[in-house]
Amino acid sequence: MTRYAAIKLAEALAVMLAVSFLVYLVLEANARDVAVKVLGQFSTEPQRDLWLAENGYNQPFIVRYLRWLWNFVRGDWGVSSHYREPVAVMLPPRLLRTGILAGLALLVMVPASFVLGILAGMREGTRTDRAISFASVVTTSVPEFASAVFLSAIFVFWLGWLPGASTTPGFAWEEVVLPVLVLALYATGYLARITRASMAEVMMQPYVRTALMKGASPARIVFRHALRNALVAPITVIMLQIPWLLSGVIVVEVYFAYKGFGTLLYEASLNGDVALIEACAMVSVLVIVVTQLASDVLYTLLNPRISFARRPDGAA
Amino acid sequence: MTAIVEITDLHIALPKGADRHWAVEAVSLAVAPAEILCVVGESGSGKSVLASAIMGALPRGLRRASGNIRFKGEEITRLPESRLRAMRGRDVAMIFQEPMASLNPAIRVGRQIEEVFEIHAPAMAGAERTSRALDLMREMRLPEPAAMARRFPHQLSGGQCQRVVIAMALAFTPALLIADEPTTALDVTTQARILDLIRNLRAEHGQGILFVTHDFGVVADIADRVAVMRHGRLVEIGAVEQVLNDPRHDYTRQLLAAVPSLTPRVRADTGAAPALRLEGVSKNFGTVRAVDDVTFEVPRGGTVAIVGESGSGKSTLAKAVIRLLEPSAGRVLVEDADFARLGRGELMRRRRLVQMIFQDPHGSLNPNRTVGDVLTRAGVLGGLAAGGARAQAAELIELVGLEPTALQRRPAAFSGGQRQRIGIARALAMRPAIVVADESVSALDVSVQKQVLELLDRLQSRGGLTMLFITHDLRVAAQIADRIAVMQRGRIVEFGRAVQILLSPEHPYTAELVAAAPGRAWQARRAMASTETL
Amino acid sequence: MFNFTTLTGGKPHPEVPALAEQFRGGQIDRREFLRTVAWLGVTAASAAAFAGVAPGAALAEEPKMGGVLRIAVAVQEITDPALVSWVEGSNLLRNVVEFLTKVDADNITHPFLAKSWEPSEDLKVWTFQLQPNVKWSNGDAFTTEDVVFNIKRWTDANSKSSNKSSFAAITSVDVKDTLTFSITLNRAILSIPEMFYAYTCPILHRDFDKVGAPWPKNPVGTGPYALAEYGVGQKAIFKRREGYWGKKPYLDEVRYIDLGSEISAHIAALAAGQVDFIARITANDIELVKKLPKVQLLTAHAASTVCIRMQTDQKPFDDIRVRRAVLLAADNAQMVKLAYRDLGVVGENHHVAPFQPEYFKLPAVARDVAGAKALLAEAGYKDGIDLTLVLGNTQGRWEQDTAQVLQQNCAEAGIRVKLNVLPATEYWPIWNKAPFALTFWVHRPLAVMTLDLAYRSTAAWNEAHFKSPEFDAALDKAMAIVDPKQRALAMQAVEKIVQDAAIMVQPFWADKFTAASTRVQGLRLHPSDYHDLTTVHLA
Amino acid sequence: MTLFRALRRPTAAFGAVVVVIWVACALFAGLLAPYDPLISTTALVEPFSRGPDGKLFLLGTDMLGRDILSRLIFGARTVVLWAGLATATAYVVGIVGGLAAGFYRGAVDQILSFAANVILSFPVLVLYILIIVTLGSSGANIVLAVTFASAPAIFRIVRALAIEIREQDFVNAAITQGEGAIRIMLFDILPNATGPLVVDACLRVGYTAITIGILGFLGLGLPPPTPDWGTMVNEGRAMAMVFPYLVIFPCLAISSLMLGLSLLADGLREASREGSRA
Repeated sequence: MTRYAAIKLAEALAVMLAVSFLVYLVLEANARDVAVKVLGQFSTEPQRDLWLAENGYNQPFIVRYLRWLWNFVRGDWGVSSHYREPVAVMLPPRLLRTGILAGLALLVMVPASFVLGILAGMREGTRTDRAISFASVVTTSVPEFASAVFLSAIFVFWLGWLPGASTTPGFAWEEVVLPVLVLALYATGYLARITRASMAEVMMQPYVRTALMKGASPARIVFRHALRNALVAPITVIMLQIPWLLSGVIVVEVYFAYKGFGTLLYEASLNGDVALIEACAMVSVLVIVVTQLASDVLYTLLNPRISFARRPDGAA
Repeated sequence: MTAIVEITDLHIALPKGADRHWAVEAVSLAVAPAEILCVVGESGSGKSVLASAIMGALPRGLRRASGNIRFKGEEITRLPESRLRAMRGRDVAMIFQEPMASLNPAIRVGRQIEEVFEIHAPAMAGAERTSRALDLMREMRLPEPAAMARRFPHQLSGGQCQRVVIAMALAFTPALLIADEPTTALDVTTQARILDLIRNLRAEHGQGILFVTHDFGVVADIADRVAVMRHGRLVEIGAVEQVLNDPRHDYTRQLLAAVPSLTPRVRADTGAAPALRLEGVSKNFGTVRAVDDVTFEVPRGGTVAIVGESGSGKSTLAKAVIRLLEPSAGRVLVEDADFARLGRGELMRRRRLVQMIFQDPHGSLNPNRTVGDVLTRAGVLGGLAAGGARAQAAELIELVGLEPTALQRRPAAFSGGQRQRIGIARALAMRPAIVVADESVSALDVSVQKQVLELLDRLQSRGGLTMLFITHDLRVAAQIADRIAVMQRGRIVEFGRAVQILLSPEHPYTAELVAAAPGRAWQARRAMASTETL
Repeated sequence: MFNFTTLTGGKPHPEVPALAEQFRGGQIDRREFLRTVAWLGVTAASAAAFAGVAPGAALAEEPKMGGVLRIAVAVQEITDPALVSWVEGSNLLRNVVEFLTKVDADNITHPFLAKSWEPSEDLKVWTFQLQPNVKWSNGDAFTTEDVVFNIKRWTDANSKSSNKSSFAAITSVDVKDTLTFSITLNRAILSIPEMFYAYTCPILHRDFDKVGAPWPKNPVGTGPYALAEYGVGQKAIFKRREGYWGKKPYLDEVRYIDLGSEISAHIAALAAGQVDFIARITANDIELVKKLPKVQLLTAHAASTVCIRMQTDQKPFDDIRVRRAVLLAADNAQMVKLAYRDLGVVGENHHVAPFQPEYFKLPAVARDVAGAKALLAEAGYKDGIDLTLVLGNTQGRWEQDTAQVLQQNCAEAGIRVKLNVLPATEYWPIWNKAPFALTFWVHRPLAVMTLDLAYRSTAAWNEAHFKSPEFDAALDKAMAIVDPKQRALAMQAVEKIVQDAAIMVQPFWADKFTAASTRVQGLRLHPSDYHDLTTVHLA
Repeated sequence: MTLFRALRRPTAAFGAVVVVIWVACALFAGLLAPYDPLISTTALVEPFSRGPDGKLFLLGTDMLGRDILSRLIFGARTVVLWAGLATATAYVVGIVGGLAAGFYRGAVDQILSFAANVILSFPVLVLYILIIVTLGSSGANIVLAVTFASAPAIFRIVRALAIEIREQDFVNAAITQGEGAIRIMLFDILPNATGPLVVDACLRVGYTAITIGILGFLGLGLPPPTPDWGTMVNEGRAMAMVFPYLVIFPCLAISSLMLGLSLLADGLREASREGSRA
């Protein structure tokens, strides 16, 4: 178990290392570009040369990379060329806001999708199953930007119930309702489908038959026997869906002007804000790597059959 | 005698589009108290459907069309689900083929037994439930019940799981126990112990038992009465002695004739030079030694069977011999070359010398290629020109007893036995020096098994076929092998002529295996009878 | 004869009576008259009295004091106020720092930090008198020393400010006393008072460079508000300060909120009452804004435009036939109709708007696709030509829409235009580098101001690389003429040179729109997008 | 076979019809579209009404006066072509890598799997944005971005399938016959992996179409005036509240394509499950 954890951790670190190299390569291989981005359009060639020299950009790429990596590891993430603020100071509040958004979205979609998926998977092929399955295919077919348009048309402009953009620097319930709804609408269907498939599979397992033959009631079969086994897959999938949620978050945050991590990354990309893109990319990758680790661990905890030896199917 | 359960003229319909109309057709039978009724039949005979019909829980898509099932005089086909629920586990209990999968992997086994009390005796105090469960486990002769109760199913062996399942089934000493192939997935020695347990329980509690099996050996060991089913119909029913010894129906006779006998066939030892020699072959997986220093030889034209229970390393050995796995140590000598040490190029050239017939008739043929393609390609790889390979394919398909038109078809068009014949033809197409057969008949029904074994025998007597035959079934080994190697925990514990191994085993493990072979007593009697009639 | 009062109380400039005569004779309109005499130092009150304009009706009741105004705007980085390259930034600054003069929404110049000014007869020496009693927010008195510091800073050899070319004509600044100074020019410039209201000309404290940029760390000013908080990309908060020299503004606090680049998010925020005022909306948004309850739409004609310019020294645009072919193919009327919802005035490819005072109407040039094809063939492109147009949607998607219509127009003439749309922030670094690009130019009250910045051979912002001594001379001539009518005549040559040189398609003049909650009152839309919040109050 | 069985389900048949319609639009856009999608006429004609020149615009015109129906039909070409092409490229890369890793295992597998892990550690959209922002927006770069982002996921699927099929005895048979590795991968492993891969491909084309849409929506899509559904949504968004049809139709288009592909994929999955049960 410790050995397994150590191997996983080493793998995760190796992935992070490779990612950091890729990110640095893409963004900073051309030092002169970086100088232009940092110093701005009105800078002169001598200024740029000076800046390059001062910041060690005349050294070989690999040396620069290692120094950058060392700084990054120590928490020195550079200064945003657009916002003129240390990246390490800017990121935490943004991440917190996105965390709130994603957390609320999970809070909505997980129970909803579990209930729907279980209802559908409990008795495969019934009308309930077909209705839920079809509804989830439909909702997952509507991209976030489309549902954002539709929902804000209804709730902001037509009914006037909700604000269409986020303006408070802190947190306001009414401002997150729509973003959360859009995120949840798209993901709920997907997760419900996974829950349904998992539930349907579990319902065909011999031990469910055993329970039936014991004289267990349908409720007991579902809650005592099927549920726990059926939820192993969806719960691990939730963790693996975090990167995907992160993508959705970008669209939703941009649309609703929610000042979170997604808008920051989007604007950093548009502004060519090198230090900020690097940090955002690294943070998002870190989030993914950590959630994948967590998914592995969770899977083992939930599933007594596996003792850190095998990974879940499809989660290889 | 009042039957516990009485079935009259039961018809169960298959869904539309199935290959026949009825899963169970016009079946009438009854189980008396303290009686073990064995329902025997090959796959698809409807015996399992019959069993679940009694529990009032038909698989989805199946529907009772007509007929009655009376349990202790009460018609249960019309009972509401709630009444059926109250009966299940209390008055009627059922155990299944896959013991491990029958237990919920996420719940400790003790809790799973206790649950029966929770369901049917909700008033019972928790402490009593626990102690009752432990009692049951003790009764099932499960070691250290208190500790075992806290384990999860995956921490138990298959036999232990089956005992837990039986414990659950017997918690309320039901009047009827339905056992659907309860020992099929278990090793012979374990099977023998479980059969023992069931017999003892019957003696103690006197419940009626409906025992579904495909194995006449098991029938001989356990049944009071036998019902033979075929294509959903009951072809014969009667007392065990009568059915086994004096079958009335042709089909029963056919089935009985196909049951492999423990009596070894006797063949002259040719004394031919060895075609395959293993010297100290070992295979390690990490720190586990799956195959441990195996040495023996297979004479040209002879057959050596490797017998062992699951996990004994016999399949690993087979894979090491044909280099599907790299042996960790030792030599595999084929035509004087060490097959285990051949370099890549040389190995590719010599691959054809060692061929394999695989276990699973469904997995051993590429579903996307026609039989002709498969055989022709094998011929080409065996060194023939394309035309020659095609001609050889046509010859081989006839040799294994299939129509020439089979060449144009894909594997899905064939039954399991036919596929196994194609697999044999493919191995022969390479013109190998030695054929390794890995459990090649264990997935087949007995009648088919018999035909395939006969085919192999015929091919061998036609000359030149040297075989290493891997099986878990001593009876099959007796039918095909000149010599038998008994494997246990990676080691060959005994190696010798088949007759000697089967009749006077030296190693205690061999003796145990021989003793555990189902239906041994019956077979011995049968063998005597057949010698007498000769 | 009417007696004009001047800001200094002295004699009016000799051109004033002539202007009065022309106004009477109907040769120049009222607006033109008011503007011009204001530059020459005549007080607004006396000019208005002469022109027969009733003094602004007194407000029925005194507006309510207090409240917080929330504005949706991009809160970008501000380093040095003299280098601000975007109007929004200057609007933020405007709450704290002030200008020598103030140009109102009608383009009439008023005194601000400068109490009065007086030009010499030849318009080459301008004497300014500063407002007494102005105090910096750090307690220092505001003096000519501050002004001189700023003008020197702008015109310094190392200055990076666009002010450097605007004020290149200044040869010396002379301080008379703590409140009086004069500037001397090497050529006559009439619009000097107005030029001091350019958004890059806020007056900073004389010690600004001692602390230096960025401004939010050093926000000393003379204005009515003090900077309380500044977060790039997030928000900026200004709070009313005590001790302001002028009239106390109504608002307690002005809060700028950055809602990102999505204008629809801004509108949604306005609709939901999360902000009171959104700095910019485009023509495509106004139908929606009109439908919103409790929202007012403010519109104005403005001399802001897009220039789809071609660099005259880059292939294939070094061949005037190619440039001319593009101009002939372009359908400016269709561009304004489709890309700007017909909410503008068709442009004539010379960057002088019909509603600007010095406009001279040239004969119309008709669209001529066949002619364009012929020119192209003549230039050696018989099978058409492939061009790449770079643009950045710096003002919104309508820039791209304009380009798409041009793309269709050009396709008819065999000119295949590929659009390279960059994000706005990626566009500005290269706006003057791409051979073929679409750039937005803000409104300036006088066409000559823009022309001087953008087309003079030596101009820093000459993105078309247009070099024409005739143009420079013609422009000099026009800039020195006080009489608007004469000036317009002189502009004929200027406009003709630009149009004939075919350096750009300048399709239309885009009207300005902003939207605000109906509780915002006293707000006037300034064509230059300058927000004067001192008159704004909340209902 | 599986396809026919799948098409017997009404939902799958419906899905297939929708997909076929869009593919037909992509193939025969020139014949099907009533007008030139790039030519401006009258701006903002409401759906089902005629412009001043009497032309009928079934789905109306956009703010530049281009026929929305024609743009949708030509947009299908953009989406189906680029999404299809991008997915196909991703599949080639994923299949080659996946087969090699699944067949050879060992070091090859470890290196390829690690590379896949690294790429998959990026949120997809972050990866797209990085690539598009660094290289600029064009069809080729979208193909590149999709390949880069999707190939690792396909690689994993193919690898898992290859490992599973590799364990099947017919592959062992081929190995013991001395069959070459490439032939085994191409003739024994790949054909038997097509079922799950076809299902995955259906969904992946849909996701890619959505992603192209998202890129368009974020203003990083194909350069104008290429008709592209995501860009149409983005362009129409500002006016969506007043002229909702500007965004509703392209949203419906992209959603219907995705829905069609999902239903088809579902049908195929169910059908192949039935097929394997029978």
